[in-house]
Amino acid sequence: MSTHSHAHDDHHGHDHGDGASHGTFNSYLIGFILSVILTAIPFWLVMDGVLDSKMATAAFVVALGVVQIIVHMVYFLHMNTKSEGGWNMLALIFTLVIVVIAVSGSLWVMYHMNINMMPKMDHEMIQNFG
Amino acid sequence: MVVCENNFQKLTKYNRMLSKLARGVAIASVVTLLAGCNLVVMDPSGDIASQQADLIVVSTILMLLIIVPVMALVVFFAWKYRQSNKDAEYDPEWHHSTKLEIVIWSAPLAIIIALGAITWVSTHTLDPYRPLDRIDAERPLAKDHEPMVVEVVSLDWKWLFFYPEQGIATVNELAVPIDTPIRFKITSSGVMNTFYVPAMAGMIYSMAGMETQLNAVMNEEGVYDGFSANYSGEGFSHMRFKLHTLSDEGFADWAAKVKSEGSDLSRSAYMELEKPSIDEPVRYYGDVDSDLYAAILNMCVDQSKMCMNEMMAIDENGGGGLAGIYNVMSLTYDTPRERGSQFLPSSKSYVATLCTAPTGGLSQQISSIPLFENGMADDRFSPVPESASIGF
Amino acid sequence: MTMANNTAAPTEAPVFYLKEEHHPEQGTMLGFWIYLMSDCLIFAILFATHGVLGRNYAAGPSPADLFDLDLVAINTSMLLFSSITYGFAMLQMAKGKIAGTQLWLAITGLFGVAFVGLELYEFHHLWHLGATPMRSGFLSSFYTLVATHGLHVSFGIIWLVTLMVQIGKRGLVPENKRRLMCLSMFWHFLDVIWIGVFSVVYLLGVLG
Amino acid sequence: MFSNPDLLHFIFGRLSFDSLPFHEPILVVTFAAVVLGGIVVLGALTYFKLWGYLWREWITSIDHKKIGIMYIILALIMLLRGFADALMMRAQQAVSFGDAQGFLPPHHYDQIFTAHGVIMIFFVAMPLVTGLMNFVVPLQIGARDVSFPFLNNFSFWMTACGAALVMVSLFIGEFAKTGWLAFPPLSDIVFSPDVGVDYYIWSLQIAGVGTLLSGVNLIVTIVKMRAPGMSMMKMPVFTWTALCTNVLIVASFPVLTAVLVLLGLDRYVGTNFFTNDLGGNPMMYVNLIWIWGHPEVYILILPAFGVFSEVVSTFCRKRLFGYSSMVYATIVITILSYLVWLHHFFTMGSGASVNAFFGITTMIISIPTGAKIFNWLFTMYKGRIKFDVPMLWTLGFMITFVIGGMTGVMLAVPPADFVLHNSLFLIAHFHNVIIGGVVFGMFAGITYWFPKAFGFKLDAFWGKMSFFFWFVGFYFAFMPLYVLGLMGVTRRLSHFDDPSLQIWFVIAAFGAVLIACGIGSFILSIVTAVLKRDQLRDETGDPWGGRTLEWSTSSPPPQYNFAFTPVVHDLDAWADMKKRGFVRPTSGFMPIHMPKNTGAGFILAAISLILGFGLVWHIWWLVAVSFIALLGTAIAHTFNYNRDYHIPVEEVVATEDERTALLASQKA
Repeated sequence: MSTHSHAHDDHHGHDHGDGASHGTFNSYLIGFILSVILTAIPFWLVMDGVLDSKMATAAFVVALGVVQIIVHMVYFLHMNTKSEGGWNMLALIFTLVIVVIAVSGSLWVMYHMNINMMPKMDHEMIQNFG
Repeated sequence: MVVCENNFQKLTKYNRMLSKLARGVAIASVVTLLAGCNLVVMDPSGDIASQQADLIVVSTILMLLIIVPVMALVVFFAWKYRQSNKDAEYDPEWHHSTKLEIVIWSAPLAIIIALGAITWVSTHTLDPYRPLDRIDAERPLAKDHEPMVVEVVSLDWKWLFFYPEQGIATVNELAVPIDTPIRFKITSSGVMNTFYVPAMAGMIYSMAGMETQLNAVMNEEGVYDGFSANYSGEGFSHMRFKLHTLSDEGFADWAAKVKSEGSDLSRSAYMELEKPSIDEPVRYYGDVDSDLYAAILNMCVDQSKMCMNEMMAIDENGGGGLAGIYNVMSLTYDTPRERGSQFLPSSKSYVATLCTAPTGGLSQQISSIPLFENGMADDRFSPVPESASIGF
Repeated sequence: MTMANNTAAPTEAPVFYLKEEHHPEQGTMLGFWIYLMSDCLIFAILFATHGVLGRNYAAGPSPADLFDLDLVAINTSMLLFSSITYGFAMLQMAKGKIAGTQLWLAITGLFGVAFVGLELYEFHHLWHLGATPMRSGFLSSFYTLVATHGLHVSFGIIWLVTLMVQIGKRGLVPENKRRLMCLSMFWHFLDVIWIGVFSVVYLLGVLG
Repeated sequence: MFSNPDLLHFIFGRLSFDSLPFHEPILVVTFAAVVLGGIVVLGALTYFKLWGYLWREWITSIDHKKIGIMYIILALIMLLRGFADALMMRAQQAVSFGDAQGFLPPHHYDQIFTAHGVIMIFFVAMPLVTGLMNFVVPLQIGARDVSFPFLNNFSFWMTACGAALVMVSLFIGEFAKTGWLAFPPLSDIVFSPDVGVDYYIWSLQIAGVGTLLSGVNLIVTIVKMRAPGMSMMKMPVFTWTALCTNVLIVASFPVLTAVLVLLGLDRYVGTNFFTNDLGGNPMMYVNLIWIWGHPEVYILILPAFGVFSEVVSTFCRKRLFGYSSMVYATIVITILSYLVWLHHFFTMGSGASVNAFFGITTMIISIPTGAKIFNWLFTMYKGRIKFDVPMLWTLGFMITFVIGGMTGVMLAVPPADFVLHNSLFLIAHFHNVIIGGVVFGMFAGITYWFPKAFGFKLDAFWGKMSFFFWFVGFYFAFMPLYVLGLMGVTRRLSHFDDPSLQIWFVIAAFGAVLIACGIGSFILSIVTAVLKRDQLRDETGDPWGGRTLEWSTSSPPPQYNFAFTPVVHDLDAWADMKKRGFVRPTSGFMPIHMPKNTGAGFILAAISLILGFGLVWHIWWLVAVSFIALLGTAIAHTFNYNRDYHIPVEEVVATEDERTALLASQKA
């Protein structure tokens, strides 16, 4: 590594150390095709009402969403355990843990509060509006 | 403590407390010093609060098991290994000891396991929603007993108590018979407060459109302080009331007095009462609109507003549809101005009631209501165009 | 006392400093990734809020009354196309081709503009129906979540245009390459968020 | 023209002559004093021609050491404001009994306790912590600056402008009257239509940007810029705690940003997130803000733990006991701090199982914390303890903090919390941990690293006075509050009916006066030190016999920190170097690559301040103009590619030769 022969910009001249891969044409294409498929299926499930059970449809939508997120992470964001010495992955995992805690915790806490505190609707009322 | 000697009337309690604290020898001396000072939290008159006070004592003792040695060691090590003490051993490289590490992790762990177990059990037994199973330590209650109900509303900045069984209501004065389990149902007219009588049981939030509950019992006759423990604005410091605990006959007399001396509490009287005011005197109501508490809870005292439970039932069934969009009205009364603000809020709206009795399906009802003719619609919205459809 | 306390010098004196200039690793990519993780938490909170308030229709319209999934599908495809076109821009950049990079960036930007435009059209339509964010808790959380994503895309477009100007002025210098890589992460990160939005807000919403 | 109300409203928004608090004599006097003081300072700056110096050397500086010092100066200034609020509260509560209403009406008192909380947490504790980390971390890891020096400057100015917006609220309009977390519905537009909550929202948003970016910056610095050989498990404990703190900042401040945005939308747009009507849910705000709020507590306390670890091993002249268990305890606390937030609202009415779960997770945190206390304790064991001022603070902390820890665990038992929540017991508890932990820790840290920053020690006599005043004052001020809490007295009251309580409040007020003496003594210790700086001078660079890398360079360190990047072989790198005969290099210097100063951060932050002011007062043209200016300046800044330079070798040689001569004269 030269030190001060080419003064200003040399410091930034070693991007190879960043460990960020740029992917290849094929990897982008695979990612794109996968994500089109993974987008199309849930839309189709919901718009055409393919499944009888709402729960099953919802479960599929969520599961496919998660798979698609992973596809994007791998093919577009080039996530792997090695980039930035593993720190990217560590940051991602930590964030996911916090996200899961915050989202599921909020839903859990708020569900209990609502159950405990919201004014009671008697069944008759629900039926009336049903 | 010289400062507390004016509290002679509490001496009887002081003695009772001493016997109670015989278990907690470790802190008894400190507490004795302070006991003359009406530590109402540690020396309450209701069974729930007594159990809570016991819990404070137990957890304190458990933790002192580790805190006291630590504090003593800090002082001892600081003294022993001071620079000038050349006799003390000096080992600058000593920095690890597996045995010690095990002790310093496991000792707190053991205490937390004990405390955690106590916490799990006591949190469930002292849950404010849980019906009582005893009047005090000696007197258990039958499983199917019906508690007396008192409905509590926190207003700006006063307390309103309904006694549905007696058909009376009071402002800033609460009375209950002793040794009778009571279920407080608590809501608020606007901002959050907490309903708290330290001598009786813990506190719980009061929130608008929601109902919290507190099951409690008082075991001694007397007059106790109650107040809001959650800051709620300008008049918060004066949001206090007295709790009178009476014998059964005394309570009956009191209720009769309220009934005869009190005025009417109709919806309109409530709307007047609801306006912010500070340091409100005690008031009695002998004739109370029986729907009023439910209307306050569901935020529909103003009869043009849709009640919360009705709204939630509609939401449960998928909402009010596109037509429901326009079923809103501007707020007719103006809380900010009453609060002495120099600015007006941006126009606030609320959901209007569905006037007809619910007979058919919701869509029918909505289409049958002349929303726009009777001036209920907010004029910010134009009526639904004939062709209003969602297609793009 | 400070320096020469070598009473017990070990057999081999260790090296205590570097003779040559030390270049610590570039931290920009990691720093930007960490920023994105914090942004992810903002979205997590908005999702949580939507999860809690998303069924509070206040006797107003529900997702099934309002959302047009065809439009959302078109919108989603805009974002997906922009993903792969950004990928192509990065491939061009890796080869050092300025014109190719600029071209693919421009296409990406156009897809981005189409996405934001469609979203604004949807908002305008809903607003015109009277389904404003003021109408109910559900609508408040819907507009906020979707518009926050849209705002991010809009800033991404501004950034993209700025970068195109900078590449035009200076070419693919290391700074610009690094910025392109940051924007790439930003852009693909927004895709990931959008997957959450269309799955949870639109599809599960319409499902009821 | 001026009679046209529409035009006036367009120009000034809701700002009017009535917004100026002429009816509050306290504020008028304060304002006069501030103006006079300001004129004196500005005049002095002009007279001594210091403007250029300030601009070049400080305002635009990207040197992490100067930024760290500026953070701490900001914190100390804001401490005076926050403490003035505290004194007024203590005075009001000591006199306002029965018929006496005290000197503060609720309108004023409610702003004071809100401002006290906001200022002390966001603009005293946070800048102290960030400032200390900024100054120390790069030195401790052998780096020349942080990863993103420009961002560092920008972060500082955003924090400072957030603080400035709070200060503006003192004289123009009013501050929030909602308590420091501004719970809706009270903070909603219906119940708080005035500008107070808007000042609250925008000052925290502006400062929050700064905090978040400085968090990102320091994480990357620690991850990427450690000296060769310094593996993660060879990092000094303070750097470890700084890393965990910044992880917490990055993973929690976005939550605050998001929740304040939602509250802002409720107030500005009329959405229904936290309203009572139309499907809003105020409990969600409480839930969300505590998801930020609890980690925030650990953001403050972890760096203090780091300081104590450094101080205790230095002044016991001994390796820290149980380094790895210290590190694991810190990591465990970092994760666990996200699992306990509900303990702040047990009494809101979630069921027993939810409450019990969060109560127990809260208690679990006390296990790693307890392990840390033991580690410090056993570091003292077999040590040679010097009772310098930093060590006094540490001992005071160890005694005081365990009490706060104990009362904290008591509050974590949900049924006990049902009687103690929102009481003065709670107030006593968190002041117990914040003063006994954070404040003592920061004072220990400032005293410890002051000679590194300025080249001379603080005056020890006034330092000790400060410690004893604070220590004793704390017990006088807060032990009565524990008692009052057990007597069923609630927080935030401006008036009491029961005269038997008064004596306790008088004792507490006396304690506050003692603490005031402590603050005064601390200022005196700085003033005296400046006057006696020649006697207190540290020419070795290592005045305490330190163990970590920052003590290997000169005091104050040169701009580039280290002429040669150090190579680390052992946990206590500098102690190891001293032991194994490190000889300081005196030749072979090279030019050093450094970042350039820039004014962009200051300008961006100043525009943000104007933007915030416009938003508070609904001056929409100002909002639009300043927003466009903000965007434009940010974009323009990215066109500056010329951000670094090399310090010429002659300059490095001159600096290092000077030090060589100084060290030689010392030895002679």
